[in-house]
Amino acid sequence: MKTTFEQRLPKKNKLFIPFIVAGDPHPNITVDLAIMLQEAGASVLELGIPYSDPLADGPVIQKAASRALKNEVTLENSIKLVSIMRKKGLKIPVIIFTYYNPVLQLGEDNFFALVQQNEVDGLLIPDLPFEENESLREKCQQNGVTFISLVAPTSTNRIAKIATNAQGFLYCVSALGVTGVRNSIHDHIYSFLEEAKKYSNVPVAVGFGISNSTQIEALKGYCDGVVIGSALVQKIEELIPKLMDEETKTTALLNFKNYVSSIISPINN
Amino acid sequence: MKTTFEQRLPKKNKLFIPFIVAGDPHPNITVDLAIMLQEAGASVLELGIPYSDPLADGPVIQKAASRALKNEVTLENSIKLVSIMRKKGLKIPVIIFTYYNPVLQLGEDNFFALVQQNEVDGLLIPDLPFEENESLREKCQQNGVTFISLVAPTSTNRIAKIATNAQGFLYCVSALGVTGVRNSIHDHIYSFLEEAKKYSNVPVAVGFGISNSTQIEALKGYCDGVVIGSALVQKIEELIPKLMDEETKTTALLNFKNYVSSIISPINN
Amino acid sequence: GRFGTFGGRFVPETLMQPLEELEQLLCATMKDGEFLQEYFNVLKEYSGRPTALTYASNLTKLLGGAKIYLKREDLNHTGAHKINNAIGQALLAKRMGKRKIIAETGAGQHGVAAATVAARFGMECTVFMGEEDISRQKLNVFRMKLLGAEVIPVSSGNKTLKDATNEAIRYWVQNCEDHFYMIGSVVGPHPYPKMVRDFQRIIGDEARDQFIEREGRLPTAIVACVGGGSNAIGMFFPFLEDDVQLIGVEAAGKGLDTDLHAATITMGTEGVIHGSLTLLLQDKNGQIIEPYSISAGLDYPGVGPEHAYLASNKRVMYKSVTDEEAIEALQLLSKVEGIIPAIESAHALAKAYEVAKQLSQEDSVLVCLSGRGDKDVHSLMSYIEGENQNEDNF
Amino acid sequence: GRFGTFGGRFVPETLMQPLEELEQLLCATMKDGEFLQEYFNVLKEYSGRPTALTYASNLTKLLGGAKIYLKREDLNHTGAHKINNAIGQALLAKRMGKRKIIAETGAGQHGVAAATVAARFGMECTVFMGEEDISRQKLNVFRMKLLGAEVIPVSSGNKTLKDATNEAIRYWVQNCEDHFYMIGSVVGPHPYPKMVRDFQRIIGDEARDQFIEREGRLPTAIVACVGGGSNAIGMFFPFLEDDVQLIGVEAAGKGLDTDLHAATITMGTEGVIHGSLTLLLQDKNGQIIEPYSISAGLDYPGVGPEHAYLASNKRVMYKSVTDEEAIEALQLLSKVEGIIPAIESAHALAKAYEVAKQLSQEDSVLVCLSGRGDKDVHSLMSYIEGENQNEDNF
Repeated sequence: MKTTFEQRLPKKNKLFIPFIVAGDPHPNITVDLAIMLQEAGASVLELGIPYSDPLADGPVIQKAASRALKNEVTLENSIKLVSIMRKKGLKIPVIIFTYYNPVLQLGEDNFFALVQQNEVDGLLIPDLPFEENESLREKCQQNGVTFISLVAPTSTNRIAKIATNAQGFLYCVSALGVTGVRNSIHDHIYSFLEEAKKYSNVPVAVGFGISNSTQIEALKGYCDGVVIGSALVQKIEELIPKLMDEETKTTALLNFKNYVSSIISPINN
Repeated sequence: MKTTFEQRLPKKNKLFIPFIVAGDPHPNITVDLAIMLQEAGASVLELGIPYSDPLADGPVIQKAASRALKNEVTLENSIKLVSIMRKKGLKIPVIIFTYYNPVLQLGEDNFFALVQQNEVDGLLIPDLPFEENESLREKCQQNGVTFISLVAPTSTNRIAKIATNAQGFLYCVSALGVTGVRNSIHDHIYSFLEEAKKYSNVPVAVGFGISNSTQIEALKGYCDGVVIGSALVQKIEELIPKLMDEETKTTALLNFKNYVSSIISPINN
Repeated sequence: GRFGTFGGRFVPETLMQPLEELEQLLCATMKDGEFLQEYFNVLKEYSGRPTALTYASNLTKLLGGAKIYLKREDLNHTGAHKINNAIGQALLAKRMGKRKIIAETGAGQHGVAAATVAARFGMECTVFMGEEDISRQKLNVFRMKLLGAEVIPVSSGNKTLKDATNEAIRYWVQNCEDHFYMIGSVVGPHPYPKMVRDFQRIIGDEARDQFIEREGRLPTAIVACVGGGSNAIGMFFPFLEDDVQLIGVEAAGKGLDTDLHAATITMGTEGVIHGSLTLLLQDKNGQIIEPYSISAGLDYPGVGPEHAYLASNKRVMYKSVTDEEAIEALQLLSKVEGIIPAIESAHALAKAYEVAKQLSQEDSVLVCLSGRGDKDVHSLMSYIEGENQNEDNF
Repeated sequence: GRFGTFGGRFVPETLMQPLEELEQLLCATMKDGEFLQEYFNVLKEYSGRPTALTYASNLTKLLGGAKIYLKREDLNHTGAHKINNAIGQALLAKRMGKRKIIAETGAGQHGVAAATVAARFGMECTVFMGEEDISRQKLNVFRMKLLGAEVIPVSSGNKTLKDATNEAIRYWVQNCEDHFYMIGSVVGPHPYPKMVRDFQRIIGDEARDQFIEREGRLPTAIVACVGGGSNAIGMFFPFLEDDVQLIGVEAAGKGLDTDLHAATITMGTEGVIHGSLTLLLQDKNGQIIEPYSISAGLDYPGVGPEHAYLASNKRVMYKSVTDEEAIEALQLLSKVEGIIPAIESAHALAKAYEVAKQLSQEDSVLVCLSGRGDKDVHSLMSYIEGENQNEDNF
């Protein structure tokens, strides 16, 4: 039986996987942004849950999370946003990107019930590495939820076990460090990606620090997709005044969509 | 051969030994004050040399010393003041009251030369106790200078050796502590004075804390004289503005003399 | 990597390999006689160990109950138990060939300890410190700089210890290949809580020998303060199998009935913080709550996972003490024993007084005096003089 | 009561009997095994002795000359060697049945030590401190009060240490029957210089044993700073008969060619201060001159009479070091060894570096690190940040 992730995944040569923070700058706008991303060609949406102590995130996403937390955004109401997105026409798979603690506090049963009620397809927990996620991975499987795994350049002899167990797509962290825009991509990324592809049964996507089309051009021959987060969140931050004003909102959303399209143009060529 | 101290000492039943600080408030006035003290019935003058670190003095004399030091008063020019006093008619013995360090810096030879040139009769060094003063006592003897010794209530088994070696008069410290006005005199002063008299071949004078006629009345039966310092220095401090003004100086000096006479009246009765 | 259900390694994948390497090295190293010899030598010849065990005779007489003994971690180089761990980790980093140290600090105590050992072992040291803490602790910032460390201001979150730790971990993720992260307490992902405990157990090992030498038996009770909990674990660990009552003391701040406390075990719930599953102060959505205590060393929203475990199996009793009680305890020790303890340690003292009074003169209470109070004199002055306004007789 | 021609008892007659009693008691007590046992016990169990002997390996390598060893008096309870003496005198006062302690203090170090032992031995403590120093050292004043001492502001003279000492002596004259005067250095009337030396020689005794154990022989040179000179005498005394070069370091302040220094032995002349014949800074009329040093513990116009003697017979060489040189030495030790020394001790270090550089690698230099620098961090910050204004890289 196919997972909802597989069912909803568009047939594309290369995956474009954008990340935005739920509730930044406002829950309603997150819905609009999701639609824009789908229109710009997104294959999967990573919906980030704002957290007080986001260990894996750089300053751009930290700031976005702070903004969202001021809007009283929680894991629960973030998941519920997905329902609204679906109603507005979002077809692509949605992955909930959350730190482990909010899931723990919500409770796994509540979590899976909400995920199913709201048509969420997958789960990514950046601070729940392979050794800590076995039980949750199993529950995901039982609940038809795709559990996304990460490998990092430091994973070395861990790559095999993580990649062979990967579902949905394998998230390859392109560089050491937290999320954020970077100017250059380290050379050894290529051998790392090859290693990941060797073991993975699912598409291999690269993330962390990808912010422009030049980078994508350089990487696309070595991977099956790219994850773009901070660059988008940064753009959203710049657009906040316009997004929050009913009069300029439509233009701002279009501006966002055009920006996204321009970055990812190499993917579609 | 009689010492100059003995030669100059007036024949009196009880000795009145006042203490003033050289150069407080001004060297010229010190000379005038000395004459006043003689007129009021002083038997011996203790002339205090101002010092930066007067260990045995209370706040009244410390302040007087500070005032005098601002007038650049030194051991040398203090001794020279005695000459001037003599010219102005001072007949009574003069004791230089100084801490040891100024004597040491001046040099003993210089010191004795100055003492003889300026008709000084004695020396009292409050921080040069018996065990430390043997050599200086001898030199005093050779130079005809009377070395005044002190005994204190804590001297106990030291009283005998100090008292038997006393010259001029034996200075009995009436109370523990530094110089200064005190309200009451401790009871055991009487047995202490008796002990001192037992060993002393010279008059026994009481000092430290004597400031009024009541105290003198109470003590006079037990001693041969009294030393009065802080009370006089305090009075001088009060009179400074008047003493320093040529117009009021004479009145102030008379005021001082009357004050002294009133305190020591029991001695003369 | 667990203490019961607590502990673990809740960190980004990037750190898993470095943590595994560290764990393997640690495993080998803690059995390596040469390494241990060097560690003990540095403790002795550099930090001045063994620290004294002081019988608080006046206090004992005054309270009228059990004998009170103080394990004097305040006599260590840099003034607290923190240096034991910093020395251990620095030696380990040296073994790993890493010459760059990352550390987080709240009030600056661990930062100073890390900067100190970095200087001593010829390493570079980068200390993350919240902007709020930097402005409150200028002297410690200066001290770290004097020791050659770089102090990085952290402006995220509440700009205090929790955020400095987040930022240190992020920096570590980015630089884990050549940097060693020197955590200051028994917190963080496995093997940190175990490693820091193993470097702090010297407190309890020494105290146990000293106590037996002096009293011919074990103490009735042992009391230590708990923030992250490194001095407490260090003191308790060698006594876990003994018939000795163990009491950890948390900061109750302005009171457990207010929001202003740091009583993680008493009031917290299970969750993940800084890479470890433990008890912590959080809201129902799992967002971490900023704790409060007058003691900068105790206002941490989490607690070492081993403490969470020892609380769950009831081997250690965890109590709490308010700011006010701690300051009173500090004043009493200063006045009757001539020892000004750190405000952290004063929390342990306050509870120890209470325990001692309830015991008999045959009993004895051992207190971990984790640090000296010099660092706190300034804030004490504000607190006490603010409180007494026109009184002069505190 | 003399060291050569120096020393003696230049005090008011009132104090002679108490001083004689003290001398007799001291004579008997220092041979009394029970007393000594108690003294050593308190040093061990309360103050944490023996203090460490630290090999400054990085410094040695950097300077390229003799091995440098540090005797770590900074690790004592209250942070300096002062406590050794305070403990000894408190035990002596206890023997004499005196429960009231008088002490003078400059920056507050000896005041804190005196207040500390008074608290520990259940005594009352009155500390005399110049008004000027009180306003500069608020934290130490607070610390003394916290320890239960009464701090009496002294407004005479320049309102600093010299005047506080005068006032303490005056108070003692008045209260000598039931008060014990606890002098903080090897100064004052006999038997104080000898007594304080005997209570400080533990520094040298320990260092000698430790050094021989580590190096199998004696050091080539020993360096210590000299204000009143108690840490230096304590360190030197057990080596006086040995073939070891001994170097005392005075504070040259802004330079010996200015009026702003405290180099008593180098620049002073014979005279009497605080009851003792010694070398001191005075004008030609014998009025004492206020000294200057950045280090509050070294700016004393006199020096212990035994130092004057050891200078006169050339057994010890006395040198001087400026504020600037001391601060540089302090910064270097902090940066390469992770030890922030007191500014006083930094004077000894500056000279030790120089000496070590001139010696070979076969030689070794032992430095008395008399105290820790925590107390100085504030003034260092002003000094260094004032100096570097716009530079960030001190």
